Amino acid sequence: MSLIPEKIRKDFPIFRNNPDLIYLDNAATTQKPDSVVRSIVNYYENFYSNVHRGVYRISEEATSMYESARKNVSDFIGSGDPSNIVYTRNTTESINLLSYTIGRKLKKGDRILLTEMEHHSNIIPWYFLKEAGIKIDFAKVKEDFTLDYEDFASKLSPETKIASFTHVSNVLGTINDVRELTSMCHENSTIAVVDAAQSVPHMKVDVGKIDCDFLAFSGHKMLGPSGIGVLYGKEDLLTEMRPFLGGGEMIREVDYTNATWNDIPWKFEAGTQNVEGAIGLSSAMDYLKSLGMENVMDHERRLIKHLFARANEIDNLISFGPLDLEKRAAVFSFNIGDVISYSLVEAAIKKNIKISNSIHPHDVAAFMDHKNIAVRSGHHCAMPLMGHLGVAATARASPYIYNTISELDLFMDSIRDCSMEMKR
Amino acid sequence: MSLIPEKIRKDFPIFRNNPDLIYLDNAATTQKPDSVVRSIVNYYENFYSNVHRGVYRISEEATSMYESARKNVSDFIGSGDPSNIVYTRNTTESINLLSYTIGRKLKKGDRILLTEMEHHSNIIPWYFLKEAGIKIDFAKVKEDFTLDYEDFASKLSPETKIASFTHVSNVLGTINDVRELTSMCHENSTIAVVDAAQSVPHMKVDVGKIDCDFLAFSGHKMLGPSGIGVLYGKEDLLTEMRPFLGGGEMIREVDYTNATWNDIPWKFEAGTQNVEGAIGLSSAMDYLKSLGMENVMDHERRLIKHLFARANEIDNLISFGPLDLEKRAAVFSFNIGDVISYSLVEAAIKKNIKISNSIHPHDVAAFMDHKNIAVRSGHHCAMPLMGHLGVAATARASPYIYNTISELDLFMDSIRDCSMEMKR
Amino acid sequence: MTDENSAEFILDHYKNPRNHGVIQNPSSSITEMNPLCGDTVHFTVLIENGIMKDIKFIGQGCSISQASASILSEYVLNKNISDIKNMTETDFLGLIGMDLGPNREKCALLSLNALKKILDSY
Amino acid sequence: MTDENSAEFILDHYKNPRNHGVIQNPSSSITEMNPLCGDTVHFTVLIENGIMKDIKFIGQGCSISQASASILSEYVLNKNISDIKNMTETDFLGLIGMDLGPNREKCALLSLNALKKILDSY
Ligand SMILES: Cc1ncc(COP(=O)(O)O)c(C=O)c1O
Ligand SMILES: Cc1ncc(COP(=O)(O)O)c(C=O)c1O
Repeated sequence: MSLIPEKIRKDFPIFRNNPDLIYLDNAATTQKPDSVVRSIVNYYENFYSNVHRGVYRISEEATSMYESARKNVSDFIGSGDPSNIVYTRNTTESINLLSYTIGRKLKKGDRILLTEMEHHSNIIPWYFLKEAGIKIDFAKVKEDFTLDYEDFASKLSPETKIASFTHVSNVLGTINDVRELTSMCHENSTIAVVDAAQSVPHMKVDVGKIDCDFLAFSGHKMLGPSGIGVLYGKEDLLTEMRPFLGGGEMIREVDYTNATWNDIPWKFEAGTQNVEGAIGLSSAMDYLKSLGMENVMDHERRLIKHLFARANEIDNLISFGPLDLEKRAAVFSFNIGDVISYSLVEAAIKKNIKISNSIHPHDVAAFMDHKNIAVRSGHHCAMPLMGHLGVAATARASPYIYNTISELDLFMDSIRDCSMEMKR
Repeated sequence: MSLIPEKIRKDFPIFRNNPDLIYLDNAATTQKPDSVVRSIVNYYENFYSNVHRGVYRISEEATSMYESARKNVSDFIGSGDPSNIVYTRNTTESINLLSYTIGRKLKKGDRILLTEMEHHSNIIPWYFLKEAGIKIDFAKVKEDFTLDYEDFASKLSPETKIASFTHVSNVLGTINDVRELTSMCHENSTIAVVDAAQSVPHMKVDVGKIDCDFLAFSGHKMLGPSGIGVLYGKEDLLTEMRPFLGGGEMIREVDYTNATWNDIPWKFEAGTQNVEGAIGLSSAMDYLKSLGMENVMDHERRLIKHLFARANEIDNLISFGPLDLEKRAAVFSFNIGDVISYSLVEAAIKKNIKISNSIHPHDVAAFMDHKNIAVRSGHHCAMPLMGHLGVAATARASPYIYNTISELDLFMDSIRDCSMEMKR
Repeated sequence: MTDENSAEFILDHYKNPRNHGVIQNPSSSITEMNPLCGDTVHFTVLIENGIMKDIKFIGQGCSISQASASILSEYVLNKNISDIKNMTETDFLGLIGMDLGPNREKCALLSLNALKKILDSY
Repeated sequence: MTDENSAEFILDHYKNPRNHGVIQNPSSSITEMNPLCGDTVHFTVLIENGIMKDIKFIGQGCSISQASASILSEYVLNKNISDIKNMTETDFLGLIGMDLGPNREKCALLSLNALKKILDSY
């Protein structure tokens, strides 16, 4: 059953209020359907209270909403047991939680393996461990914009205690075979962490099948509110980990000298929780389930295929990412002309080499904004990858369930118009 | 101008939907007025997008909403400069941020001074530092439930690098003279951290006047949404601090070997922000400003005074907290009879001493729930203080702007009824 | 049992606890606490020939936790240890009768968990 | 200047940058980058007797950042250093004319900041 984006749009208040808005920045964050907004408002207007501690009715209702949301999250990613689901603020916090717990247990000389296509959120938390003498390796990205699995394998050294890799690149749209990567890690007794920020919203993800040790994602990228994210972890690992944040709720007993910790997952949820966040996320998952994740993926595949076809018509359009549809999610990074870094510009000018006239992605995005098309421009929090690609920045369009083929046509038309009008 | 709670209630959807709900658990979390709910829904329905990075219109609108909310927060607590305002999830995360930054810089043998009336959120983050050989001291609480300032002074040793104390106790309602405590700290070159979770919602707090180095509070305890909190810090301290969480937004530059940090406050705001949280918090502050914080405080004083008067009528009612109204916020912890800890029960039984018949606070809260009165029971995340008070737990009523004198009368009547019906 | 009847049943056990106290020379004893709310029960038992010959409890906590201890003690007295071991949480909650909701169920189950721990070694 | 006129003015400077290039023996030079978006400008200047005798720039970045560099270079050429130093952000934004919004204002101000840093030592 294929998605009908024209129908889906009707469920989104922002599109009813801005019928002409062509929102193509979904890899950054997504819009919210009525049902998600309503679930949050319902909590505020009828049940708002603290969870876990109140013996009064609305607090018991809130607790059961909060915990059944966790069950829903657990089912959505096939985790088996809700205790394996820790609520965090976002993917970034989930990965930092790991860096501050399993990361801090590493010893000088231990290594962590990442890939060249990681988001800053899956780089910086690990860089923090360099102070402690931990070494960071990066598995290479190949010419065809896919991960170099051989390089990954060869960098899995005996010292590699943790490997953390993205499921889908937020710049290239590359889909990594995380099941394969995890199994390579496990053969090497390496803990496998999956950054699923760009996959859980767009395809069926099953942690049981992937068999990863940890997996992180954000609610706001999948129709849910901001301020809520998830860290999935295998039970034995979560159980033996030290806590991350200290405070109310994560405690069993405290006196003036000592403290003991609560059971998982609450051990990792210090302080007053973002209950509306959990409720909103659960409602977002219900919405996606009603569409069917296979249908979501099919729809996006149709969109990216259409972009590929139209892209061929435009000279001077350079795009980044695998062309094999099986390995490609609906993230379309591109430039008009070669947007090289300043150091290359300088070198060329000094050598009196004429450089091709490119249009800077900010100008592309600003041009598109005048046509009510929202696309992103910049380094997409993946500066190292920008360096690797030899570009200063890119523009990026990332469609989702509510985007239509005709919107993509308008988008492609404005690339062409921009390329004409801004030509130097 | 005194508050008219009957009028204020009309602004709160939960009371329109449950006209009989007597909500007295405001020290845990507070209800949300229409204006706060509307500000969040407006963001979802008209401007939802990422902040700081988009060059398209709704993203620029969202950025300006997010940053002007910060300015509003800054003005609300007199911080002078919005750069000194870091958004966090809640008070708990704010204090953990400090423990993981300034705390990690302490050396073996350094000491941290707390008080006996702290919430777990202002204890456990500091306990984490014990591994590194840091010692924790607790300034005493006196018989009259106020802080022992002399003991505090005497425990400010040359090794005391940080002191962290609550402005208002969430169990006793004690208002501490944080200006005085801060000045004692500064004479000793000790960094002064104020846990303002229970003060910012209830009285005018001015960080300039207090002169503290850091101050933490939560949005959800002051009519705002969950998932948003604040850490105020002095500019030079924030500037020299290492970052806490790593990821997008807090970065200046990254390559495959190094990273440099963004300016404050963004250095501390890794990952996609809780923008709706910031917008909701700002709207909550607008609501409180429209009432006037002096009027809020006067109102609460009237309420606690009324509770004092009625409390005298009930035999067997034991309450905890200073009776001096100048030193007391509207938090009313109480028990019916002496709810002693199990170890005392055991000792008494073994010695065949008859113990007075008390009613457990959970039973009190459950009894009240049947009358639609929401009060809390338990240790209120202050187990060490419970031990100090020699109680297993207490019940607690904490009124706010929407609570009326007649609600407190019904509450007092049910204490009396409970005491009769549950008598053994 | 209607909810009202069972509320009275619980209140009765709370106000007039059966088997309250401590056995002097018990076969086993246990103190079990629910750390989140502080409810505590202490059981002493006398087991002879696979039979619960005597059982007493003391404790501190809410009415549900203390009444449940009383109800449990009365129910298991003179029963076969193997039968007691077979008792499930649902069985015990059925015995109590009232629908307690998730938070207070924990209070009720404290006693059963304590007793099961004792019986693990029988 | 209307917004439309100033948009054309900027586009003209972007497409036909004035003073583009590098001075061979400059009095001073500077490379300034906005790390958040990567926009970069490189100025070389020739200062004689307190006068901006020559100025050239190269760079990489969005049209606003590059056009601003061109507009600035044209404006300051042959002016007194002390007058250039007195130029405020508001003055310069006025020169550009268009209301840019907070994010893109930073792109425009990159050149001014770079030039001010050079002139600090004069
Ligand atoms: C004094 C005090 N400090 C800290 C906290 C923790 O606040 P939060 O749970 O919002 O982090 C609370 C409230 O629970 C409190 O009352
Ligand atoms: C691949 C990837 N990882 C991590 C993140 C960080 O997500 P968040 O900002 O929600 O923490 C993002 C999105 O920004 C992403 O695309």
